[in-house]
Amino acid sequence: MPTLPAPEVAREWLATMMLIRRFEERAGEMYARAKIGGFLHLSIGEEATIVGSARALRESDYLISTYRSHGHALVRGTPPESVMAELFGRVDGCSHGRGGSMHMFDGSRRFMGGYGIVGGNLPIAAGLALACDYKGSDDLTLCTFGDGASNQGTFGETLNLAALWQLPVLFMVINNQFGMGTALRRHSAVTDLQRKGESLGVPGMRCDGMDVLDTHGVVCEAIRRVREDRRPLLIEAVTYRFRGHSMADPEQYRSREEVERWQARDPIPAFGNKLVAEGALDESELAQLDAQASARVDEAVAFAESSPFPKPESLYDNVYVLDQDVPGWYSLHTTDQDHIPSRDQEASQAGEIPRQMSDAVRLGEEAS
Amino acid sequence: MPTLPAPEVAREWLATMMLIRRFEERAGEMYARAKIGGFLHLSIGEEATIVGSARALRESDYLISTYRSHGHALVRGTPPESVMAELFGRVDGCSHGRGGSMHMFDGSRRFMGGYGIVGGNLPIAAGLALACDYKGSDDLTLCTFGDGASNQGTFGETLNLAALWQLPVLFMVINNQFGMGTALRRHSAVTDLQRKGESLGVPGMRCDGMDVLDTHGVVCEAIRRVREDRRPLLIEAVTYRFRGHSMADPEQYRSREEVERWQARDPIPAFGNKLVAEGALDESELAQLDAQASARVDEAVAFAESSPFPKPESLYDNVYVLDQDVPGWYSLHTTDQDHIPSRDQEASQAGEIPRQMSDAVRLGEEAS
Amino acid sequence: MAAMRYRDALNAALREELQRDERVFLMGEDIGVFGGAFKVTAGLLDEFGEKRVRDTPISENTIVGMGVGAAMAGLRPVVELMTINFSLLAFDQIVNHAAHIHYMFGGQVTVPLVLRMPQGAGHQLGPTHSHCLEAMFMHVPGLLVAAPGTPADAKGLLKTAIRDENPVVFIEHESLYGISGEVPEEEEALVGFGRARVAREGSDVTVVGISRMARTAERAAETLAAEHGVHAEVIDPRTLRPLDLDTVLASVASTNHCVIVEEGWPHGGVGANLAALISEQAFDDLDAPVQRVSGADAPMPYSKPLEDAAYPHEAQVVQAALAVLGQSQGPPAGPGGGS
Amino acid sequence: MAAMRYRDALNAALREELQRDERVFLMGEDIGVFGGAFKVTAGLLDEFGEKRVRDTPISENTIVGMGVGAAMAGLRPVVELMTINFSLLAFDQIVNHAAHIHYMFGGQVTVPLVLRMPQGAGHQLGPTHSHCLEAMFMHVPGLLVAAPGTPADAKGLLKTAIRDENPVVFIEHESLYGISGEVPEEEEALVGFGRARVAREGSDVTVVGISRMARTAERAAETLAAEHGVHAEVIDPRTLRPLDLDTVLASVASTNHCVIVEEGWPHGGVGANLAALISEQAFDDLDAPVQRVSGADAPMPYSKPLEDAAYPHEAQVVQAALAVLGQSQGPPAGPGGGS
Ligand SMILES: Cc1ncc(C[n+]2csc(CCOP(=O)(O)OP(=O)(O)O)c2C)c(N)n1
Ligand SMILES: Cc1ncc(C[n+]2csc(CCOP(=O)(O)OP(=O)(O)O)c2C)c(N)n1
Ligand SMILES: [Mg+2]
Ligand SMILES: [Mg+2]
Repeated sequence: MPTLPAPEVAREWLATMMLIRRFEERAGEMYARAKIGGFLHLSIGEEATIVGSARALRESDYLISTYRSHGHALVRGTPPESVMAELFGRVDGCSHGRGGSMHMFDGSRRFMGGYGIVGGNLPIAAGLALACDYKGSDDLTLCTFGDGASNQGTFGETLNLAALWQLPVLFMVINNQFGMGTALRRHSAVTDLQRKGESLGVPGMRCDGMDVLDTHGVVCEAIRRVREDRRPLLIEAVTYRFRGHSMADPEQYRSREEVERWQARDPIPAFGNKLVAEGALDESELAQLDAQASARVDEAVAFAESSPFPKPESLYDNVYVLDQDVPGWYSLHTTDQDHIPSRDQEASQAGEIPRQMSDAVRLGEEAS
Repeated sequence: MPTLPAPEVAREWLATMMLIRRFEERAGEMYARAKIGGFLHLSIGEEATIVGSARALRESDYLISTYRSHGHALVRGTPPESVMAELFGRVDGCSHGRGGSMHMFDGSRRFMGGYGIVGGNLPIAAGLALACDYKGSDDLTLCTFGDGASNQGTFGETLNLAALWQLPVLFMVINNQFGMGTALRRHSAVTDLQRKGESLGVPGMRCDGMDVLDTHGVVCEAIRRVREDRRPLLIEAVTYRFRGHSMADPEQYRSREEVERWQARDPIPAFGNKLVAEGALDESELAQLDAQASARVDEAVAFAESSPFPKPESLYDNVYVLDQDVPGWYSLHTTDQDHIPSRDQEASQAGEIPRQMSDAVRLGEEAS
Repeated sequence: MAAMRYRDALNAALREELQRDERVFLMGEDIGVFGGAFKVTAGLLDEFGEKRVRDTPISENTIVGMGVGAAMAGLRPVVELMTINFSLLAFDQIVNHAAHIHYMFGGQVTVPLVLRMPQGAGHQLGPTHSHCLEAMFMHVPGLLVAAPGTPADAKGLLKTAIRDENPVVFIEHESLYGISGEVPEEEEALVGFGRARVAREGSDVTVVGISRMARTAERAAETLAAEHGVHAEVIDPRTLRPLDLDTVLASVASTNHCVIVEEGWPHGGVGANLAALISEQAFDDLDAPVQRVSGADAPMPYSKPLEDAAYPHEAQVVQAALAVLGQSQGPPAGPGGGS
Repeated sequence: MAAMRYRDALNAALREELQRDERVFLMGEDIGVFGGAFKVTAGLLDEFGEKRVRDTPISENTIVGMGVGAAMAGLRPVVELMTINFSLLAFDQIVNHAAHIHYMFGGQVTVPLVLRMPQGAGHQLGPTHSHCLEAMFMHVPGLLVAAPGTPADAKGLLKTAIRDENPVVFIEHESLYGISGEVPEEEEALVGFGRARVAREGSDVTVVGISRMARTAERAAETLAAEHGVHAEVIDPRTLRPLDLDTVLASVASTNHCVIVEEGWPHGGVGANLAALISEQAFDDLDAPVQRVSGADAPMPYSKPLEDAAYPHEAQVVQAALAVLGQSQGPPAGPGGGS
């Protein structure tokens, strides 16, 4: 039974979990109001896995996650404004509106991104860890992914390589019981996921992903081992996603009772009540923290609303890092003569479109 | 200690190992004389893994292998003539000269092919096993691959799926100590390969791949279990490749002494001597069997030499199963107007080549 | 004929072929209990059971490879990749295996495998989830490639694909699933491969539209007729392999002008390929270069106005048609600009 | 200048960049102890040690992905895929990750990753081992694609690639490794991207050759001059992204005829893309349609006579040039037929 951290630390954990919860609830509402498009994968129910693990990191450690990663950006300190603006597709979004919900990023805080491809972040995590090692730092990388992702080829490949090269990476499988609508036992032959790396050379541990304290304790111990031994470990965090997989999910693959059983273990009230019980917080503070979280989310929404959409003419920005010295064209434009004002006057000539394609799309004439 | 099979069975095993050995030695010579092109991967030293395992199969079971599979064709009964003709790139080759050394095939004997892509055959093996199950037969699939292949994504993916769906497939990793020039401990974090499937839900066994008797015994037991329980198993066959990876390999990654140590355990004399010692065979029969193998290989070479090369105009045969009823073209021809005699007279016109490309390449005008 | 949504037409095709042929079965991520990410397989698990409708783990390369193996052993697997974006994980099994096995084994074995996958942008799914990859699949000999643009074609082509002996990459479009159209009711109303659909006749300009863009082209043709007196002939090739170039060439021979509309990337896209073929074959017929309208040569951005600017809309097609006819009227109206 | 083989020129480029920049390191299958399947990395492990020259397991998708991650963290990985054929296993990391990360994260991070891989037929390696896939890589925005045809370009472009901030797919050719050519001796003799090489000047016909086919085109040009009095201008684009179309267009403007030679598949190939661009841009300059000479639209067969018939040789290029000029002299001599 891990002991409680100092009250101000515990309070910060709770406040962050609340912020993530309120943020995502609001995001869900904004999605319903069509302020947010695309897919929206919420981590509601999984906040303890996020806060418990990320708070075991140093600032210089890397964190990398999946398409379900609003909370990962928030826990690393990315302002809610900037995460919400990303969901709204605005220029002030943390990926400048290019990535959306699935592709959050904040390199300045070493949150190395959310990734839309299941299993796609594992090799990248190993590459980050390799860089830590290569540079002679004692930083490490925490890589989270889902139970479903453990069936991807990259899982076996990356765990083997990380073990072989003794890379400082902590793999953390967020076992929320389902890959989309497919229950764990219907997608993975071995359901004791902490063991799934053993025959690949990566020992496992397990934590209660509904308990931020337990998660933090186990992750701390794992991180100590990874950092000192500079070898990978795999942690299974047992948790549950309270909401549908994404926003449109009739959830026919599970029963209401099952969801309620897990909701009874909601990590936020559980931790809040424990803090009250232990005298680290009183009831009124609890409500106050929650109100602060909601207020912060209000600000985030207001900010996102007021942030402008990216200009259409910025469409080609950052496709490439452009070298002013290169004469050939990088991109071929067929649909956007507007972005090439100098060519507008020729628009009435037959052959205009193809001509734009290579002619007009020189470096420096646009995009840069 | 498995007991010897009936003498005529033992003799057939020995004869087949000898045939494979002599066949491949000769193939090596033919390669040096440029009768054979491309890559040539020999299994010399690994014959016991081939014969010991394949002889545990029924005729209706599937066998699928890698680019190192001359022996797998031979053991299933594909005539040496037809394997050698494939190496020579002739029409009578078992893949009609299209596949070469890496892509042998004999569907009529349920040898479902050699595959040039490391790890590529594993999912296909699972698909074959699925078909066995689907059809309600009690056939199974034996899938061989190398130690290096166990690091491919398909390994983890396929083992999980096979375990989850309880597919009748026996995975057999031919641990010849190297993936190309990379020693086992330099490419796999777990070197006890029989264990490498455990955390994917596939239990393992090990056999001495230098001992045909042991290999056969272990594979028989595994096959019994796979067939009855209809669940996958993984066997590690510990063996050694006496020759270079392919034909051009300076073998700087291992010492002469290491090779000699393993050669001292050469599975063919080892088994031959055992048969003599046990009185199942006498010395002269040993020499006779070997002479028969060589004679058979002579015939194979003579046959291959006399078999014609495929005609250039057959280049497009079997790209598609053509449907006479389809008016659009399947293939675009840019380099072979010879194949379209009716167009020759137009060859002097500018625009001829592109015109051929779609015009002339109708179904039925060629290819079929 | 009955009005049917594209999604339901596909569902009907699957159901009918499952009923018709015991060897047909479906595999894919969340196609069973979940009913399919886009509900194309809804109801089929209940009707046909777990043997015929199989939920898989998330293992794209292996799912496709299992389909290859099962097809080689005489079954007729229909594998769903949840979206085309994930097919990139399965390229080895698709190209090195599915496409090549029949050839490399000298014709001894066939791979009658159908790989269904939806593509396309328009739902703000961002860079990793909005690809149109038909050009990559079309490039590979050994594969057939279908890209139905209507419910009738969705049904008719899918049934043909399932019965074909070759591996077929069957490209659906996420934005078409909800659209309705007339679908023949007879079970055997197949749509053959290699026959283009002339969606609309016209004599002024030939507009070729691929996948969803056939529809965009049709709408543009209406506007061209109504507002500009321009009569566009709209052609949907329906399959990119085999390709019915003759229908396109015949049209160009009479219109002398051609616009190709695709949603994918332009550099080495389907449009470039068709433009090359048309320029080669109809060199003397063309009064102006073939015009291409394509998706932007960029990853697909999430933000709505950017996404809108990154794939073609009617306005760009109208503009392109007018431009190729020398009737262009200045910069177009569409968001993110012109043709 | 010094005579150097293509393989050695690449080796020199790697050595120099490893020396110059601590952040540069190499990863790949058998590049260290084994010295590289094609010996391009020979000697580098001994010189730079295991930190800088890393043998990997056979895990293509993950090796590339680790390169992506390491590049994001500020290193400059040069990943070797043993051959281009195996890149099909890594398409997800190449397309969905390497190519898109800079864009999808709004430009906050770069992926200065080089993916080296040799392609090509000619060694009887059969269907799974003979691909030319430049068309697929060229199609993907976010990637740069280089395909050097000479030792000097091999060295100069590889050095540029390693210093570039973008992910570069660097396509070598198995049949070029052994050829020699003059290579500048100065370390800083880089070859910039987006500048075509005019391999030979001429006024009658423009012949564009890609990768190894630049050499084939050069040889054909010699024959055309010597035997037919035809002066071909031979252009090697060197990089397919960025693409120096101007040099090609300028040439076509003076020759009015164009042949494109590529080894890859034709349907949606590099040739189709260039033919489309040229037909669009130089519509009025062309006296005849652009001629394409390409690899056969088939998997690559193993048998020598079939393989020979399946990719272009000088004879076909000569024939194509004569055909486009209206001087064709009946069926060509080359094995497997025509121009
Ligand atoms: C390669 C790939 N295949 C399929 C998908 C579609 N998809 C998105 S999330 C998901 C389920 C993943 O489950 P899990 O790894 O357990 O993570 P969770 O969603 O539960 O957090 C699937 C199949 C995808 N994004 N990428
Ligand atoms: C996907 C892929 N990557 C790399 C190669 C090149 N290659 C051919 S064989 C081989 C080594 C394979 O080792 P192993 O699996 O142990 O089999 P062995 O050759 O020892 O029989 C490699 C790297 C390949 N053919 N396919
Ligand atoms: Mg999950
Ligand atoms: Mg091996």
